[in-house]
Amino acid sequence: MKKEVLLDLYYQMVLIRRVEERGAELYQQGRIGGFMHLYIGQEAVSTGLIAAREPRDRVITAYRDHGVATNCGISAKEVMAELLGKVTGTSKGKGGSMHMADTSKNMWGGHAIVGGHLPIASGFALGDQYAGNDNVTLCMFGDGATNIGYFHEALNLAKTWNLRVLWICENNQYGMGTAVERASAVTEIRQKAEGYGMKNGQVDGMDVMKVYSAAREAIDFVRKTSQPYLLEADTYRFRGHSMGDPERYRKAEEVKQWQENDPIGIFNKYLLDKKATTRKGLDEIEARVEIEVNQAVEFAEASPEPALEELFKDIYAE
Amino acid sequence: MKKEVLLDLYYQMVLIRRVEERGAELYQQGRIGGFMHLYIGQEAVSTGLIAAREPRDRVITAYRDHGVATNCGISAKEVMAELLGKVTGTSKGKGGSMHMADTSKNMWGGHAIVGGHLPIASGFALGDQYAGNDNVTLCMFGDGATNIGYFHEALNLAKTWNLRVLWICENNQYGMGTAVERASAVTEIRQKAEGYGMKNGQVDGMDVMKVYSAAREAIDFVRKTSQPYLLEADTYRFRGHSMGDPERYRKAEEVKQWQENDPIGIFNKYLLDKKATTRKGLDEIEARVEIEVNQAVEFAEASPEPALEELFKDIYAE
Amino acid sequence: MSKITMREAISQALMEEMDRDAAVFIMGEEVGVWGGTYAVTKGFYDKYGPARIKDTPIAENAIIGAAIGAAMVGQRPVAELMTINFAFSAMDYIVNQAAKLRYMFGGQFTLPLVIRAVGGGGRQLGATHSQTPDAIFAHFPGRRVVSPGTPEDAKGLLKTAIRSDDPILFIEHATMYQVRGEVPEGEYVIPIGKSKIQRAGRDLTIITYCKGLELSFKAAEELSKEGIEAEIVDLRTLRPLDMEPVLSSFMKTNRAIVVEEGWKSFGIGSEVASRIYEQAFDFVDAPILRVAQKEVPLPYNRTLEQAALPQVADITAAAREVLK
Amino acid sequence: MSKITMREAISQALMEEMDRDAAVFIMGEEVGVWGGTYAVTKGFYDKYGPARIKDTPIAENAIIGAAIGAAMVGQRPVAELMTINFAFSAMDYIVNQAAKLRYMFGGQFTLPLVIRAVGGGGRQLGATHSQTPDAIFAHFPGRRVVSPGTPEDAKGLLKTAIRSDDPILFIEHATMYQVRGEVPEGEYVIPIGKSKIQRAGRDLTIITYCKGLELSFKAAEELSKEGIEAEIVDLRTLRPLDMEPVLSSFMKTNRAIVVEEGWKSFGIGSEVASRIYEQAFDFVDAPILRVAQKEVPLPYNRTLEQAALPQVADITAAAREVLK
Ligand SMILES: Cc1ncc(C[n+]2csc(CCOP(=O)(O)OP(=O)(O)O)c2C)c(N)n1
Ligand SMILES: Cc1ncc(C[n+]2csc(CCOP(=O)(O)OP(=O)(O)O)c2C)c(N)n1
Ligand SMILES: [Mg+2]
Ligand SMILES: [Mg+2]
Repeated sequence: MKKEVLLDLYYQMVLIRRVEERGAELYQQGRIGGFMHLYIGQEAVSTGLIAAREPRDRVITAYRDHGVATNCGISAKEVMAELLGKVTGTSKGKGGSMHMADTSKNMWGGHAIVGGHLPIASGFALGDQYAGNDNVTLCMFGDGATNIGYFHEALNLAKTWNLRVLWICENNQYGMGTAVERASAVTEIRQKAEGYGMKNGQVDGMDVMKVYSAAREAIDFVRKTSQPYLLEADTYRFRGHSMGDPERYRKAEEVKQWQENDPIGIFNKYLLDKKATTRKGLDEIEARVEIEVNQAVEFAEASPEPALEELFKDIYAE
Repeated sequence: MKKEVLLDLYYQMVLIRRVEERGAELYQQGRIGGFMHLYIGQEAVSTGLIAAREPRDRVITAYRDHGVATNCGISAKEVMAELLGKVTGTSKGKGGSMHMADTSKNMWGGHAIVGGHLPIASGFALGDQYAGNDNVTLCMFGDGATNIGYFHEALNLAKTWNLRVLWICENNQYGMGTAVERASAVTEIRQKAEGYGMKNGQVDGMDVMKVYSAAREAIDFVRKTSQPYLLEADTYRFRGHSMGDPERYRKAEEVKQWQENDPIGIFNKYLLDKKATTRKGLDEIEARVEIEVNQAVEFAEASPEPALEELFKDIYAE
Repeated sequence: MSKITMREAISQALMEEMDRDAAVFIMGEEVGVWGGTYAVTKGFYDKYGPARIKDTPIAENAIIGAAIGAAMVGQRPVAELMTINFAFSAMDYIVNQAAKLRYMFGGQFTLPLVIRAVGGGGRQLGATHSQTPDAIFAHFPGRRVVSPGTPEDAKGLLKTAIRSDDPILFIEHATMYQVRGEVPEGEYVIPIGKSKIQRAGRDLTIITYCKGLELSFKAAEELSKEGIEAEIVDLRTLRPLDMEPVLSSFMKTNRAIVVEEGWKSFGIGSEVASRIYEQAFDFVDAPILRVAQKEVPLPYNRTLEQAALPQVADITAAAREVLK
Repeated sequence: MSKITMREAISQALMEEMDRDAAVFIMGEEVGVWGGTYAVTKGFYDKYGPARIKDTPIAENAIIGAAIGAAMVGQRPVAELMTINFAFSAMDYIVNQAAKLRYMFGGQFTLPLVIRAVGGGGRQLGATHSQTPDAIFAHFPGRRVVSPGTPEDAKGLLKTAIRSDDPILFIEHATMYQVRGEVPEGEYVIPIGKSKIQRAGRDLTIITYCKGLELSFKAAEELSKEGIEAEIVDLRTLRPLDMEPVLSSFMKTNRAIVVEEGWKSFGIGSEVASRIYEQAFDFVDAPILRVAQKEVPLPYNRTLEQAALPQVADITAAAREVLK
């Protein structure tokens, strides 16, 4: 991988982190409403994954979607504006934190019904198959989402109909407060693919380079064979499930241990070890991100609220 | 197995066949309404399975339920009366062909929403676990039913919570007109259990003795380990999916081939080979069944229709 | 005009639109090899092949969910629910995903999806398989609900639905596929969201749709023998409700009954009646009556089932009552 | 009497019934270790342990389906849907299985099941997570629907629901857990299926329930300043609807508005209004008005969301209108 590409990955991961840290502050100040789920700790998954796609490949994910949005090329400005409910946001302020999309960038949204977007992902691939192209749909979801029927129906359809979907399970060890083994018959989520005779793999979700390679391979497989693939990325969220999680379900120690595995830290070390850049180079990225985030907040704050007529718009196309 | 027991199994299988043949006639005459799904061809599955249960073990199945009903000890009279919509029927004439139950015999009904009864079966086992007993729930369903989300949620719950359910998939090769491989990612249904780390097995569903042994073993396993088990029984329905199936989806030849494997014929031969009885002994059983079926029809015909007030009864207990 | 059955009308609409637009395809349980459980798509599999006539697994969420996805990326799926009772097994897709996705993302894409579903009681299928729950789908904004009562309307409305860029639930009735009616020769479409006066009258207004129309026609004939001329307004679309023909008829007759097959409480009749009172209060000469299903799960037994379903005699009785 | 919050009232009801009857247990997402997403079952896991407080997978069909099964074989589960929006992911269990199984099998067993679900908008959760779709559940016979508006009613009705041998959907409101109200000391229960006059008045009748009650109280206070005294009838149960207090109030005031948080079309107001017209036609002095949610999916933006939700000002305006 070229240096610039590596540094861009780093930049993307730092951007996610800082956008969300600022988002958390604004939330605490009551300036963001609804539910907000931070991606902090999981940045390597989406960053590595989306770097491996072609622009024509579609991405769809759950409500933990800010990082996915910026990875797909949505600006921090638009993300921040959506968080503040402004008309300049990704979804005109109608979607909020959980519903960011820009279909022109093939980011087909965050989705808040757990597992609900999986059949829709099969549908994207069905649409592409019908159109006769070989686009791949990248569908991301949590470990908890693999217990709902939607998962089953979507995977079965994809395998039976040879749909080009890469299923990416972000196993962050918990669905809200429920540890994987308390909710799922198998703790290695990839094993669920066996029930569909579906090819599958597992990857360290804290290491962006590993995610990138695994995703690259998986996407190639899907595109070439026209078969779905289930990739499990082991990861961890450093923050609560959403803002205001009492976090009674896990020990501070466990969190600390994972935090020592910070995906940004790991990649930072990798870049320095590989001499892809210097500490100064990384600091510059940090500084660039800080400016970008500040500008995003300014932009969002300066943006207008949607007009009242917007309430009745976008329900129907006709 | 004792001779009487063997002959009773034979009697049960013949009873199913003749009750349904008569039912089919009555249906053709317009005296039975609604949907009616015949079990003809699959008699060995339910007969062998239910013979292997203890009376305290609960049974629940789909709409193809006449045989399951009589195997559980519901009389042909009550089955016939239900088919004719009479108040003396299993369900007071309110359920019809698809909804026969007698909870006093631990037959918890035929159920017509495909896969819908699977989570309910997990619930029976949950109730038993909560009560502290080791009853096993026997839950029967078709191959087609394994593609719906209900299947997934029910199996995952059963495995995660250590519920005593024996899942029996009657793989009769088709869900209505759709061959297994056209609807399911895997054609061996038992493989789906792997996705739940669930013990599983497969059995020739045309051979009642094999079904009996496999079921016996599986029930023991479930009772002792408090773990669910998925048993796949390969079988075939000799008739259409329900009355009035155009049967465009399978070749007459295929049907003929399976019919040569008639479970009653196989067992007939087995009994003679083993000298468990004579041809005359078998004929006597046929004769006994004929009388029973005649009496059942007479009973059903002579029974009254439910009174009009019944329309408003049984909705609530209070 | 030629006289065809409801089945033929729907079948023709599907075929004409498939021929017109390559983006249209059909998916659902038994739509292909079997030929459709109600034989509506008989012959389609041979004509269009498996790519355009897709037999699905029994997985209602996958059927509607995947159809939504395909629609979002530019195709025009017609997804079939074998019966509307199985809509409950895909409810989130019908009331959340199909109805809200476009709005939630600020209108970034269209969602040209038709969900066909057949409902209705009267065939002794038991409580879970005999429902007419149309009202609950009409409750949710974001997805239109159409339910025709004649072959002409079925064909014209379904064609419009398939051409629409928005999600539409299209509800048919299991006992009406053999109903015959005149259909215009050649291409035609009928706008969605327009009620229609199907029978002119002067004494009272019967507001109804789908199966209720068939019953109401019969009731009107009987009433006519008594010198009572009922005007019948067919809603045709349940969301959005077009009250204009209802109100103009009512302002003339001043008396109305609403006829529907589903349960009365929180049904179609309550909404229509409430709107008439709100919008034509000064014209109301008698309470508006609702003829609907008794509030019980439908039983298998034929006599009981028929006792629960609205009958022609219930309509004529209600008509006489409002005219008292 | 002591003053407690809605959260405490519901929590107390659950605890008292769990203590009273060993057959009662709770299952749902995050009811245990987390302590309930709305902290209603906080402390329960420590007190009762995992056998009686069951954290479930995210699998709404399994949650309600398994609870139905456990109820059929003699237990008394209280199954929690994290929010009522996820009821659509378990719809068949709510409208078919729970509501019809007993009937379909001729009354062979009871089905003592309580499904608790929290609904309501106003917290910027977006279109799929903010719904008040109560009317659609009330449409189906076979399962009662209860939705209290005060801590006293919540506690008394929930206790009755848990003791009932029939399935009951118990709907709470996400923004009302902090609402405080007087609750009787000691054991008490409140019958299901009884509406209640929560405020006496003479000029008009406001019929409402749940969140609508809170809004209506505020509206009534404002109206009182203008000399208008509204009588407030709280439905409390949506199926079956108890019209008696509604009608007796209406026969006194002759004017009514119905207030609900859900969408207007095919909602609670249409049913209540239709019944008033049917049953008290001669007492109607003005069209009955419905105050409800605008017919849009709820947006995230706070200003827009509030514009879509019914407000106190909408109620006072409607009240003045019916009194014109
Ligand atoms: C159908 C449905 N049920 C429940 C919820 C509530 N809920 C939101 S997120 C969540 C946990 C999901 O866990 P997981 O899939 O592991 O994703 P993570 O939050 O860990 O990224 C739950 C239960 C929901 N949104 N949708
Ligand atoms: C949820 C749902 N979807 C569709 C149907 C219609 N349907 C009834 S039986 C059936 C086929 C089921 O096949 P399988 O499970 O293999 O059982 P079999 O009939 O072969 O015994 C279908 C699609 C239904 N009853 N419920
Ligand atoms: Mg997780
Ligand atoms: Mg089958």
